[in-house]
Amino acid sequence: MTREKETTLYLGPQHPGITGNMMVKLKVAGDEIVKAETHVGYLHRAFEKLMEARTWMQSFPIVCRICVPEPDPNEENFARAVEEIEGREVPERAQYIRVLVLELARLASFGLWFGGQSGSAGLYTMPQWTVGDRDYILDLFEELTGGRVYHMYIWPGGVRKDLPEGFTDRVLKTLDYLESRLPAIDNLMFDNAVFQKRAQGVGYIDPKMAREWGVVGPPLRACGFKNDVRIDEPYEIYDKLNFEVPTETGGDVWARALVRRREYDQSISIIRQVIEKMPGGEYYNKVPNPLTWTIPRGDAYVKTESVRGEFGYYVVSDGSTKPRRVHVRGPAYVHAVSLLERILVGANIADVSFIMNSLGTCPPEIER
Amino acid sequence: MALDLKGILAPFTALKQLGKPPHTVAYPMVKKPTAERYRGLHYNELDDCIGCGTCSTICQNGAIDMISLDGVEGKTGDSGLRPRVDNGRCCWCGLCVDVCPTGSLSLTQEYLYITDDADSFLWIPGVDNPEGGKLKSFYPESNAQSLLDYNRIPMPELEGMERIKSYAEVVLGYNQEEAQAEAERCISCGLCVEACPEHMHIPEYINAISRGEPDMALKIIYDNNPLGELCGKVCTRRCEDVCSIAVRGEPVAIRWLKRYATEQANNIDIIREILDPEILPPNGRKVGIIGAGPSGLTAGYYLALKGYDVTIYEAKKHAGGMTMYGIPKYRLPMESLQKQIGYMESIGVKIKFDTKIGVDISFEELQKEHGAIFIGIGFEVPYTLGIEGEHFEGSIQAVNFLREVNAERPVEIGQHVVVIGGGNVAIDGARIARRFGSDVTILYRRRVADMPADWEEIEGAEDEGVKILTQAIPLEILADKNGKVESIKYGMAEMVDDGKGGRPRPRLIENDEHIMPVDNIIGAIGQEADYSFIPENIREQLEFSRGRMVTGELKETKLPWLFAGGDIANNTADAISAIADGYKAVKGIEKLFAQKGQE
Amino acid sequence: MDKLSVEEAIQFAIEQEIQAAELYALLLDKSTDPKAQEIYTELRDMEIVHKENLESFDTSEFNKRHAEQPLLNLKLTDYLVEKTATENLSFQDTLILAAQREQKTYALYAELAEKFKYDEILYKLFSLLAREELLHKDQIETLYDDTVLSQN
Amino acid sequence: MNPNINDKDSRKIVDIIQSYAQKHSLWVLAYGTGCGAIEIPPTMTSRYDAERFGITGRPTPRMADVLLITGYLATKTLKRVIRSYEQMQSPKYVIGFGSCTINGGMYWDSYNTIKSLDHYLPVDVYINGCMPRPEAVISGFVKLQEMISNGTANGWEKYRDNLDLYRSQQKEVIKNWQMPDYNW
Repeated sequence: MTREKETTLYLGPQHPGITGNMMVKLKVAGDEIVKAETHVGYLHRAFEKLMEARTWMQSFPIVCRICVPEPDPNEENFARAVEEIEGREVPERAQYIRVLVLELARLASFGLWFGGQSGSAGLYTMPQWTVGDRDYILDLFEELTGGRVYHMYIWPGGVRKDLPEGFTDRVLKTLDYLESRLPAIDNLMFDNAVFQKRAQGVGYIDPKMAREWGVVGPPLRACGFKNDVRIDEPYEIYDKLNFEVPTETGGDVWARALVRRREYDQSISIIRQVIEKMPGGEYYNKVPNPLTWTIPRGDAYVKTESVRGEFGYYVVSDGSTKPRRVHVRGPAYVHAVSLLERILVGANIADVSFIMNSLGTCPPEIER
Repeated sequence: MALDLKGILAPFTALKQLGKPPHTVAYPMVKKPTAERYRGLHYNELDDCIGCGTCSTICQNGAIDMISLDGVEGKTGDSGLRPRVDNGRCCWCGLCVDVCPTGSLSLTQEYLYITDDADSFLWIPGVDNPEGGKLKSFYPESNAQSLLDYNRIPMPELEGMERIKSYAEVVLGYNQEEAQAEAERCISCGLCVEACPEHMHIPEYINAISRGEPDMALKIIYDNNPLGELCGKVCTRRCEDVCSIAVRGEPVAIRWLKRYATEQANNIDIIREILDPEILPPNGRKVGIIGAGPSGLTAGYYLALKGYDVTIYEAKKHAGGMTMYGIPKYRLPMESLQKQIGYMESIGVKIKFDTKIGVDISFEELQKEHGAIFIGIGFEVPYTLGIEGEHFEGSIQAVNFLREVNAERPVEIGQHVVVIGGGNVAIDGARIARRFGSDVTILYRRRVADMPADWEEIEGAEDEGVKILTQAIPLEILADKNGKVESIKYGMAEMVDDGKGGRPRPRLIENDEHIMPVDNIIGAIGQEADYSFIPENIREQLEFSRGRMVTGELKETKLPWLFAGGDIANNTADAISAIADGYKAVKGIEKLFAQKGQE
Repeated sequence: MDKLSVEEAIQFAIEQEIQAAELYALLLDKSTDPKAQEIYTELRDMEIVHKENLESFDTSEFNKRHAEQPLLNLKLTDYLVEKTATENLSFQDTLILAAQREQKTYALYAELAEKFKYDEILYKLFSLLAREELLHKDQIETLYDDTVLSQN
Repeated sequence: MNPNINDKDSRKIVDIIQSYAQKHSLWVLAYGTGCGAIEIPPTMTSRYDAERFGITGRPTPRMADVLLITGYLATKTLKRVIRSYEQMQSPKYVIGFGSCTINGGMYWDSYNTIKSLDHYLPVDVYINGCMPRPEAVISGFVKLQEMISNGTANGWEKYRDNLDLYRSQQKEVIKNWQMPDYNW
């Protein structure tokens, strides 16, 4: 085979296949990618710096903006970090509500992922279904928190408002509906030979490499590792729930898709358990006056399992009314900057957005 | 060739969708209502809003500024400003709603605001959506949902029946933890500063306390009030009346916090060490002050700091005026007052005790000796009840009664005592009488809500077992054949509105008279000043109105060298107003000397 | 005084006012208390204004003047000890004295109104004057309520 | 095109027909510039189905009529947005999404975002919200349609006429200006 002439190709930032506002600079020989270079910085808003100029309570509405498709782990993480430094107790009911919100957010985020993954393979029916159905979850969020996308609901000390009357019944009804849609989704996507063929063997991550590169979340579990923050270091009330962590060994896009598909089932089961076990009582352990609220000197690192993997917040307090430093560790930074460059080598141009979707790339969270 | 039956029939499965309700929201033909909690555009109940600006402070986007609106007037406890939201900044987080102390601000279910003009996104809630109140969606349904703390840290006090056994101070004071927790409730809106006659820097010293810096707080307090500890114990605290937290809860305990800060310095040396006052070298200007009450002491202190040669002439044995002789020791202990006055003397204020003007030294002499004179004599002469039988033995005046008790002179008082009046003096009289073991009843012409006395004082009196009989008008004092008070006749009153918006006035109901057996009657209906020490020729040049001297902005009278302050020159007659007068007079006196120097 | 013309009645009222004004002027002269002096000055000026009003009184405007103004009638004078006009009255006593004087004048006019009940115009005139006095008494009583009884 | 398109009397019948056609096929450039982009998929898919209005996404600027600025713009993105906008064919429209495009929004004190979009690009319609709901997005498009039919959506003409001004303001924030000239 003669080596074809190498061309440079810029994919993004304005490209319908790229999952957000970022760019991949490709060196291609024919259709095959020889070298990939990711360019980020299109969405940098300086969150970590902005929070240094905001009080603890003022920082709370801003953190959810870090990751747009799934804001709630950010809120939960920030709140938990603050609570850990301050030593503030969170009522049990609040913890249950938090898990309910986190898992609903996971379902909503999966809805987008289904659409994106199959959309990038040319299955345009899928986004019409799953993104449309995701809206029913957003309706639930709107009812619970007052916001559709940015909820600003989980805050230090608990949650902002109690569940509205009859809310859990409506959650269960929505879950039933979402479950009833799964056979059709399986039929179109997972049992679809075209999709299977398209996904198998693409974007392969070696298990050894996955460990070394710090891959987290579904991509890691698709390499055969049973790692999930919810099991490894249970937070909130995850240790009281009964659920499985699905793993695959393929390490490719197909394995990652299967892991996500099975996690979807697990999330539905978790929400059902949470609703069943939901205790009564307080939902909020009131914080002092937000204008003068100081957190004792100290630091905390807390983690959450978000839909794309482990999310971490490192918060430092110098004893004043404002955070001294907030550092966010998101999965997309590992997946979409360095890892993507590596696994794109050898793939086809058409695979770029396919692989990006399977890694759960979220550019706003890379940049912050 | 096999017929592909499945292939032919499968498309027809779509028909089963026919009966289902549509999944698509046919917006804008069908408008799906937003959730009951939806966080949309702002709405503000303009009448409930007090313009405290807390929403503006909390907004991390700088989206809210406070502007004045037509038709919204500033008044006590209302800055007259209203929030304006920049919808080009707002992130709909609703923190502003959660910290609104009045609950007037809310978010609505309305969210549409589409225009081609980027400059039109300034939104005055309540003005731009007057009907928004019907669509209110995001608002704290209860105080518990608000971010603010509406409950005061309770002040530890002696138990009611324990108190009447001695003159020990009733209020025990916050410890550091309690003070910090209470100080943290403050939202620094500053409405209190406006309400305080002396405009003390209230949010600043409260913030210092919440940071755990009582020394800093003391410095801030002494910046314009040299009797901070006195105010911390007995101030009428109009600041707390307008506290924005008080709209829905208990006001921040501003007075107790001041008390906490000032009590940390428990002797004169420590006060001097903390304050480290800068005393200017003597400038040779002499100022005479008549009366060592709060106004005179304040004027004297700040003048002395500025290098003036200040002498205060006090007719009695101790300084403090009505705060010394009129306020019971269980509210303001002697040591506390002595400490504050001792500190003033230590920085150079001279006080001449037992020196009565017109007796020990003539007014003319005083005038000759000093470049300026400040009169702060207070209201010491009580008004009489003006009813029959007042001259009988056993009918006394609260002011005299308190003075005798505070001077530790022997006083005798009977088993059944009636106190007439509803001011702080009456309550003090009643509570002191309780400490003599008497049964005390307060007769008051109006209702408890109309009482000018501090509500905490009224509650304290009730805790100590003082009975309060309201809407009762004393008509006549009856005596036995020895001329000793035997009983009091009183009639009941109905409350009538004077049509001018003032407090309702009591009107006697005919033929509804009662008689109560009593051993002592203590009158406390009000006091006036005694101006007889001022020579006739000077008095004629002064202006009086309703028993008070008319003074200007800087407490100057018609005579350029004469200043007046305290009860005789303001309508509020409390310690903090007196201090404010003294502080203003300092400026007036400085101005006077500056003008003199120019001539 | 069995028969009286309207003019004579007005003249009678004017004399009452003059007497009052003279009394207050005298007391003002003798008083040394600046607070009482202030009240005397006010009362004297008030009586003089009343006198002038009566002098220009036009019987044709009669009905117009009879405007209703609500009376408070706090009845303070009913139970306060009666004061006599002596030299050095205090501020408080001055007010009581004035209120009681108004009360007495009111009683006088009320009696006259009753007496001339048969003459419609005279009856109306005296009723009006009585009412006026009552209004003045109200004013003084309110002042007393505000100043002396500020804490009761 | 008639330069006086906003002068209603002088609009030719051709323009009216043209604007009628335009307003019913608003093709949107699929460029999710900021977090508001998350509400675009629900708007475009089955639940709110913006295709009912002829609104649909297009992959390249040359095919698109409408540029959605979905929220904050980092200065680095601004450069790409300007390039994309200049590549679009006239008539073209810009819709500003949410608070960030109006006056900086949440990121009003951030060093890396622009605060007022209309300093750099001619914005035809602003939609309020952080972020706007799909209903608000549709209302924004409806407003744009109205403006097209009465000839007031002429931001692209404003841009052409005041190119120097826009360019100078753009260059204030974009320091390394290495772009081909805007070629009409």
